[in-house]
Amino acid sequence: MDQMEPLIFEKTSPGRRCFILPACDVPDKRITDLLPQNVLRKNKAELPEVSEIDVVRHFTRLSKLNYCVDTNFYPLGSCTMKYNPKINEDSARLEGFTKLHPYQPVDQCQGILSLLYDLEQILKNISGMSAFTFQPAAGAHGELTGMLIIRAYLEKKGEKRHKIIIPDSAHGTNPASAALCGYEVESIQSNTEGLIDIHKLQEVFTRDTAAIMITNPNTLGLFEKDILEICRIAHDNGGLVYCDGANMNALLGIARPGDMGVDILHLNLHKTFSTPHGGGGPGAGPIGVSEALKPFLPIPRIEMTEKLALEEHGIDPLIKSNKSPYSSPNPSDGPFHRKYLLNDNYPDAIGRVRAFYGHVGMMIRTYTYLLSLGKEGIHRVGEYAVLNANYLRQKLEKYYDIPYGKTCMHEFVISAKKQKKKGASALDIAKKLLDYGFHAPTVYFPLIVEEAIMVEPTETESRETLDAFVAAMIQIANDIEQRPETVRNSPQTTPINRPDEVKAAREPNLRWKKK
Amino acid sequence: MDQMEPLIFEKTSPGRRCFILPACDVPDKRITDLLPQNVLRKNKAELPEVSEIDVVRHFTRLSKLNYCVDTNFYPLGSCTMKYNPKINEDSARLEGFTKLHPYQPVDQCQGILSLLYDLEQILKNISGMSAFTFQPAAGAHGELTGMLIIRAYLEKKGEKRHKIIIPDSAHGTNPASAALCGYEVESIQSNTEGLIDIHKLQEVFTRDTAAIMITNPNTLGLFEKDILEICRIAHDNGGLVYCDGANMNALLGIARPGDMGVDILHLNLHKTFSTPHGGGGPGAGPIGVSEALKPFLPIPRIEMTEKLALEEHGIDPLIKSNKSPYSSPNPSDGPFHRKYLLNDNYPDAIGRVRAFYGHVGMMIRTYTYLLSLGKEGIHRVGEYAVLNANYLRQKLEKYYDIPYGKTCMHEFVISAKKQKKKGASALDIAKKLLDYGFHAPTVYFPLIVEEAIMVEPTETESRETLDAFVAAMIQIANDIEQRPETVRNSPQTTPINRPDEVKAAREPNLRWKKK
Amino acid sequence: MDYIPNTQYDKEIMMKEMGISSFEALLKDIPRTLREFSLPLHQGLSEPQVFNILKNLGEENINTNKCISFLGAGAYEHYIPSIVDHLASRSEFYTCYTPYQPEVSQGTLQVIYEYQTLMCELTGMDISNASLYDGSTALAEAALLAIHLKEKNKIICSRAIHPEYRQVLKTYVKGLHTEIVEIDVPEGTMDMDQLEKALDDKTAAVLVQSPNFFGCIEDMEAISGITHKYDTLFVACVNPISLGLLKPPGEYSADIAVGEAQVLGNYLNYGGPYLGFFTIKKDLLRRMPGRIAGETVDRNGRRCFALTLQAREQHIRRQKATSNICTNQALLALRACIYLCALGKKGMEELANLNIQKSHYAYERLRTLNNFRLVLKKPFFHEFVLKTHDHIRIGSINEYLLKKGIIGGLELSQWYPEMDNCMLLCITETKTKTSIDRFVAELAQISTTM
Amino acid sequence: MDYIPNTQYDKEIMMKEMGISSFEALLKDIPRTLREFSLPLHQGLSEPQVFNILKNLGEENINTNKCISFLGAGAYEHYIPSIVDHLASRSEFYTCYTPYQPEVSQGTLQVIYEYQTLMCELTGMDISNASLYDGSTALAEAALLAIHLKEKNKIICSRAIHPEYRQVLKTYVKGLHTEIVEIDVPEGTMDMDQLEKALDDKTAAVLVQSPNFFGCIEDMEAISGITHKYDTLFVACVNPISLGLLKPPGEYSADIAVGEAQVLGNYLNYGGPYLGFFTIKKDLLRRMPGRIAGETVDRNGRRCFALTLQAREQHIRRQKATSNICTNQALLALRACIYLCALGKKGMEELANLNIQKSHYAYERLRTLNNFRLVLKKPFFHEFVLKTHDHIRIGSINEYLLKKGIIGGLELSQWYPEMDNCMLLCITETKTKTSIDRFVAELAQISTTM
Ligand SMILES: Cc1ncc(COP(=O)(O)O)c(C=O)c1O
Ligand SMILES: Cc1ncc(COP(=O)(O)O)c(C=O)c1O
Repeated sequence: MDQMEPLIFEKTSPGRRCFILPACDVPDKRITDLLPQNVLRKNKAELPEVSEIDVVRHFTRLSKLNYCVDTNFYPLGSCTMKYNPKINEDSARLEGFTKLHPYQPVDQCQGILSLLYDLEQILKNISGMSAFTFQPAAGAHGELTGMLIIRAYLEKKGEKRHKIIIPDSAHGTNPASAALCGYEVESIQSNTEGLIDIHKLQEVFTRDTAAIMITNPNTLGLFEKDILEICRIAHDNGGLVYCDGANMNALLGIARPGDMGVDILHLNLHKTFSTPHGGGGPGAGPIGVSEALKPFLPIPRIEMTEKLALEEHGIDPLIKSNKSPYSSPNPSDGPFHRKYLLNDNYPDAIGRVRAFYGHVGMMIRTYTYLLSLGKEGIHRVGEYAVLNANYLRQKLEKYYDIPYGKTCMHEFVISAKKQKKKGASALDIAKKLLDYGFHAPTVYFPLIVEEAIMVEPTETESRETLDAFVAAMIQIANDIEQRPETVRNSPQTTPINRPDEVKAAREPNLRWKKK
Repeated sequence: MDQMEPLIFEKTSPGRRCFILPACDVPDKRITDLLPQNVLRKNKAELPEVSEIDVVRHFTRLSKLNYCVDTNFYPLGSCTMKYNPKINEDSARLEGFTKLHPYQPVDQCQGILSLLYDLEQILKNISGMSAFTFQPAAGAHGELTGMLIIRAYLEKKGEKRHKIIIPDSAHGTNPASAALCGYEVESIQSNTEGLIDIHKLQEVFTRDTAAIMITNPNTLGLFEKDILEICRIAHDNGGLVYCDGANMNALLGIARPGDMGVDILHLNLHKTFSTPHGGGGPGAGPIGVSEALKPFLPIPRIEMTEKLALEEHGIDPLIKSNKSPYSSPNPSDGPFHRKYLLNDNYPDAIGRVRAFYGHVGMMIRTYTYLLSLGKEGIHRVGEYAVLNANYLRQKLEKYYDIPYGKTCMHEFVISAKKQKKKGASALDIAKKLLDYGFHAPTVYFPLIVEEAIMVEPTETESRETLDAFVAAMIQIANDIEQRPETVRNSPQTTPINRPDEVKAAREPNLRWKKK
Repeated sequence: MDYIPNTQYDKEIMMKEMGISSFEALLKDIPRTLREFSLPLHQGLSEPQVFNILKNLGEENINTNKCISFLGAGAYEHYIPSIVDHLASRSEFYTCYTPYQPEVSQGTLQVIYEYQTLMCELTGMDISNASLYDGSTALAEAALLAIHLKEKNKIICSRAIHPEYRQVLKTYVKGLHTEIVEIDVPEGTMDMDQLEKALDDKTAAVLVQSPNFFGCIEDMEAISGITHKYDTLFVACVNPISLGLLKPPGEYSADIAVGEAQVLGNYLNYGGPYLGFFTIKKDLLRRMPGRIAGETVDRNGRRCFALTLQAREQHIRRQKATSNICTNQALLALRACIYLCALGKKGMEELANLNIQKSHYAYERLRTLNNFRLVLKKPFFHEFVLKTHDHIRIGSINEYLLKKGIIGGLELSQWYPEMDNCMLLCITETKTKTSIDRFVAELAQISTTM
Repeated sequence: MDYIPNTQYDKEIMMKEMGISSFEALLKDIPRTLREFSLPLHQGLSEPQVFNILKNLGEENINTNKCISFLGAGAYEHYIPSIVDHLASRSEFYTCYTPYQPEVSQGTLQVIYEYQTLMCELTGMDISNASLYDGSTALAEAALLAIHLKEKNKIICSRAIHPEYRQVLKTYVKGLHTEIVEIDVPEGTMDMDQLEKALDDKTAAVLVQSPNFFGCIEDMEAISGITHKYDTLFVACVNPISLGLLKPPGEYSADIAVGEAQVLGNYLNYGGPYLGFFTIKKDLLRRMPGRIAGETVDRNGRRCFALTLQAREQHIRRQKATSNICTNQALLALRACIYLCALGKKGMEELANLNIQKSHYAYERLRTLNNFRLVLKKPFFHEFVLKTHDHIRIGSINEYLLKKGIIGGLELSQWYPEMDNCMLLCITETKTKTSIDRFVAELAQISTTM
């Protein structure tokens, strides 16, 4: 039913129009009377000439070539592809937010500022960190921001340290972010359990080490059981602990990085906090820091003129008055009873990591999500995420080799080594899953597992869906025993199969050109 | 990629919840303290127990099993499946309209009332009729309303007439509507040109005839060239002329039924005026009448306290002030400078044909559409609708038999008699088109054409799309020459093919039941 | 902006290929005189201009979101889950045609089949159709069905049926020489003696609404019993929301159950489009008006769905059809289907309960006011009638309330002259305790000030 | 409401099958001490309650729809065609993951490829990536590219580059021992002599924005010429809307062209998410940060699309990657792609013209006011600087305007102390003549009253 679609450029026809602008209602002068010839373009941009029905059909058809959360399950390890609540979209699309200009005076923006302020309070509670910034645009951006804070903190102490320690199981953005900030990266090998080797860490965490970047639970889905020891080692050596919080879903309501001794944590709102992935973005990577690092957070910071302790609250009356539960303890207070502002005045701040205040649209979705969840919801998310992962793990370990751990947190990693020998690689298994109507898991990551297949179900999948996925995986295991070529030749049911990536890289064709 | 989907009832699991209502904030009494036991239901309704992700995936997957205007061309004769502008949807979804209660006092509803009033002015202009009612919910409902008006008008004149004349080429709703109103239907055979036979009409249009129901252009896509004569005959015999305006698209800006002598006309907003079909509805079938029939229109009528002649207007200043061009000639006037009201006080009115005021949501879309089109747009719609139809007609007549007419208006009718003999019927051709990625045309209607295939392109399809459709039709013609069985066995690319309709009717299974 | 892709350039190419020099050549059948008219219309507008006009028109109305509204009377405000809009806005659902080509319409067809099942479960009836225009025309179609089936031309209906529904009924049966007898509702519900007297062998059907127009719950069991002493159909007009807890028509053996399903996930929309549902006992199947979807198998034996029993319909039967309906309310039925899945078994029960609890809370609070009286008798669902002290006009009360951001109840005297100074109030789950208390407080104000 | 389908019942079944009696058994690796904490959080809320809160928060802001706004300065108000929202709201686009599985992601991949093509056409550059976070980080990435490519650590940039962009640049190069030299902009555009003096063999890149922060159009041709006398990259930061008429970076041989593409069909959103675009000359391809989609063929030789040249990226190269970016702004790039198709060749030209015509009309009207001065020199695009008479504070002017439903311009002294009493005004196609005239009239008022 769904065929490939021509390029929009192949549908262009001279004179076709789609969106028509209102006519010019001021005297329409000759352009050269207003601007000198030499600032005008010589050649017109060859943009499409198409009608509205062309555009609508083109993108509607293209959309049908995509797999998405709204159609089925994504067992994508490390990506936390949970359901994206529709109400979050409604909130973010409210005109009161979408049509706000970032430079409107704060008096005109008290609603959004109080939302951001409240969101910071909630995230502090969930994570155990002391303060958050919402500037980072994604996880990797949060990592960079974290590295810059570490550097600033150490320099303030008059220390020049050059090294960041990163486990070999870490995500690629970790070393990339450290390097981007001018640090040398020292990779530390995981031990036989797939965890950080304390003794090795003792050795390598020298006085020249600025910090260790951990991921907890790590990318094998294992909780670093020596986490307290790890933090102690870092701190005893005058260093810091950065925690990649991309895997926070497993910890919601279960444990808090702040309590572990983590100094900096980034959160992926587009993972743990249900904002949609949008085909690759936008996400958001707010970072939380310990008390000591607060002064170094990027500017501006959102503040309230009146300090507010969460404990004080009676929340239920607020809900009834449709007031945000954190801003206005007393419903009789008007919206402006507390004044929110943007504060630039932090001499030790690292500066800005982007223009304006960050991905506000994602914050609105996250806030909506967290208002819905509430305390019990947050506990249940962590619990059912871990439950679902272990359920899958147990059902699959009879058929696939799972090298590390007996239980897991939010995800686990299969090694298809065995299957590879029989003629079907991790990639082949991934592709075959597409034929069975599922998205593929993450493959070949983490790098420490040969033929890695990384599976994360999240809490939003039902038992029935998990069972169906297990059935497909078992079917594939059998296929590999009996007819591995059917797995190697998959997928057969998709609009295309196995693009030639070598050709794509060798003869790059990165834009359409008129023949 | 798109597989069939289980029923939602097959996904139910005890205790699953989707939408959660706010907790009860008034004292929650035992229900039997408020209501007697005997008014309460004994057995619970077995509704699904599913979660939000289940519901979202279920309906998203179901949607993918549908063909629609936004994905491709519908050559559906008599249905005018034109593109449905998105801006129309935005207008109809504005809270200022969706959250209006029909019994709010008119003072609270001046915006919508002025919209409806203006829309009536525009439709009067386009059609040449003297007044419109928006109550009819669809074309057939408009026909019924029309029949009731005819009856009331004649009875007022003290005449009892029993007969309605309807051409054999008419749509099924015409005789059904006439019968519903207690009239006998006399069918009149079309002449060899596919038009109404004047001489026959002379004979049959007796003093006992209440009216003739014509469709102009008729369902063969032909303009009734003797229309003036037809109306004269009816009127000379004290009868009336009802015009089924489902085919109005061909006449936009080209000719006006009111000028032809038509007494009653219904319009299908879901055809000519671009409101979406919604998989079968809602539509809207407003009817326009001549001056003499005004008193009989259903109540309530929307009126303005101050008469308004369109000629007076300077429109452009209004646009700038974002005011509706018909209500407020003077931008300085506030919205309420003219007062709109609902008038029930029409003693001769036929009464009501539905509760409240009709499909207001469809009126809003139509009004948006007509504001966009404007005068030139309306002319162009008729022109390009006729152009597209004749273009297709000419390209196809070399391959298919088109029994009536040399040219056509908005549509034309093929007879697949020839192909039938070679082993593929109109139905087979229709199904084969599905394999070529097109929707099927209307088949086996009108009844006067054997193996009828009725094609209407509308003005919103491009030359390229028409050419692609022609190519598919030619391919099918060739398929029938060479391998008719491939046409008989189509479709092969759809999720299912050729449901067993006999079984469906013989062993009706009209609802799911727990096994 | 006219949404026409073809340009002047395309037009010329097409005319060249067609071998015509002027477009007029295609219009030769149209008498010259008909071609000469002027269209005194506005200039076409761009999208931003059009949308500005529409937004302003929308804002010139006072919508129920800006105020607290206590209006009901056949059109009701209920929470609509976000997913209803999201899913129903998929263009595969709203820009597709009637599913006459089942191979490319299984989505719509399965939705209709599921909708039919859900309506049967709610009403306890055997069979549902795919929808009719609205509650009023559904009721009228029920009467027509009875008249034709029983070949009798007397219809009995309660005066507590929605007044506009009765107007529609009268309009529909014009030309069928049918007598309509209305039964009085002294204390808000049907006068049984009058009913017994009115019933006879010439009666095709008895039509009753419950909860009725005043919100009162009728004794449907009793009425059904009395009706069925004759060869007469019992037609129940019900509110689907109430069926989360109230006895469904199937349990008091109604022959036909109809009603307005706007309440199931559809907006007020100033009165339309709405959703008429029509459900019946098995034996009436061949008389059912409107479309029906059924399960069957395709050529490869796969389960699938298709429109069925079309021999009843106008495009096959023409003047002998069971009804003239063609286009129906498919998209609103889809919304109802999504809505019922979203609320689910437990949710619909909780919803009915919330409506009852809140309306009864309001009722009790209002009872304490002097200057106001609650005139009709219980039991009621989520509406009831409030009578003011004679010298206070409903109109002026509502004007006062509007200033306080409250849209008051519906004045009844327009339809029930004997009920002057009465307003019909509706309290659904959308009214918080706070807003009910505010409403009561304002009325208390009035009783003292006016 | 927590969106978790599994119930307690499911949980028990699953635990049974797993042979564990308590959920805690799965958490044994977590030190006890970490399990003891309290979450002082609110109760979970239902959808209607949550949405009410959010609506109220939204309404506590004064949005640019309620007022006429003249704010620009890097975030711009433009008409957004209705179809952009409709198409970008298809869940296949917004709930799908990064297209690492091309077989089930051709939609997203083709969109990226089309977006890359459109950006190349608009900028006149050879290659575009799939997006970066925003304009400011795109500019910073350009500087980093130059620093690493040229192995030089001096960056020259105009002081008329958006102040926050320059702050981001400074933050990004911390730790790379890089010197940033800012060139003055005496009359609103770059001081050429200063530039010539500053340029040397140690300069990795010259960064210039045009139209710059003040709206002035820089002489990019000249600057490019001067820059290329050295082995130095010329980086242009441009506004895509302006490129409908203004000379594109490709025509003055910029090496890298970056900028903020929020203007292409994306909302203001109080500052984010926005869309950074990054386009380059061919020879820089292997240095390009971020994802790129390319055309290739599948096993059956069918044309298809896939992410390519991933050897540059962090998940392959780790610390040696060209950038650390992973998640980008795909959905906003989709919107930009739809937007550019909707406006098309002619539309983008008309749009640029409208912006120029209206801003120049406003400029001419304002020129007539005494008490105000237009301080910088032409040519400009759709922004310019208005200086008030010394004793009138910008703040108080904006307060006055707000009362009249107008959001005034941006005060510049916070970033440019020398420019006290100056406001930056922006006039896009969304401002009608009427609203411009009203604005001018109000300012006239002020000049007399204050
Ligand atoms: C473990 C881990 N760390 C970091 C990242 C990077 O986050 P982002 O893609 O939002 O930059 C990801 C996700 O891709 C991840 O899975
Ligand atoms: C010619 C004609 N008349 C009448 C109708 C009936 O209109 P509706 O389906 O809106 O009741 C139609 C459409 O189905 C039609 O094509």
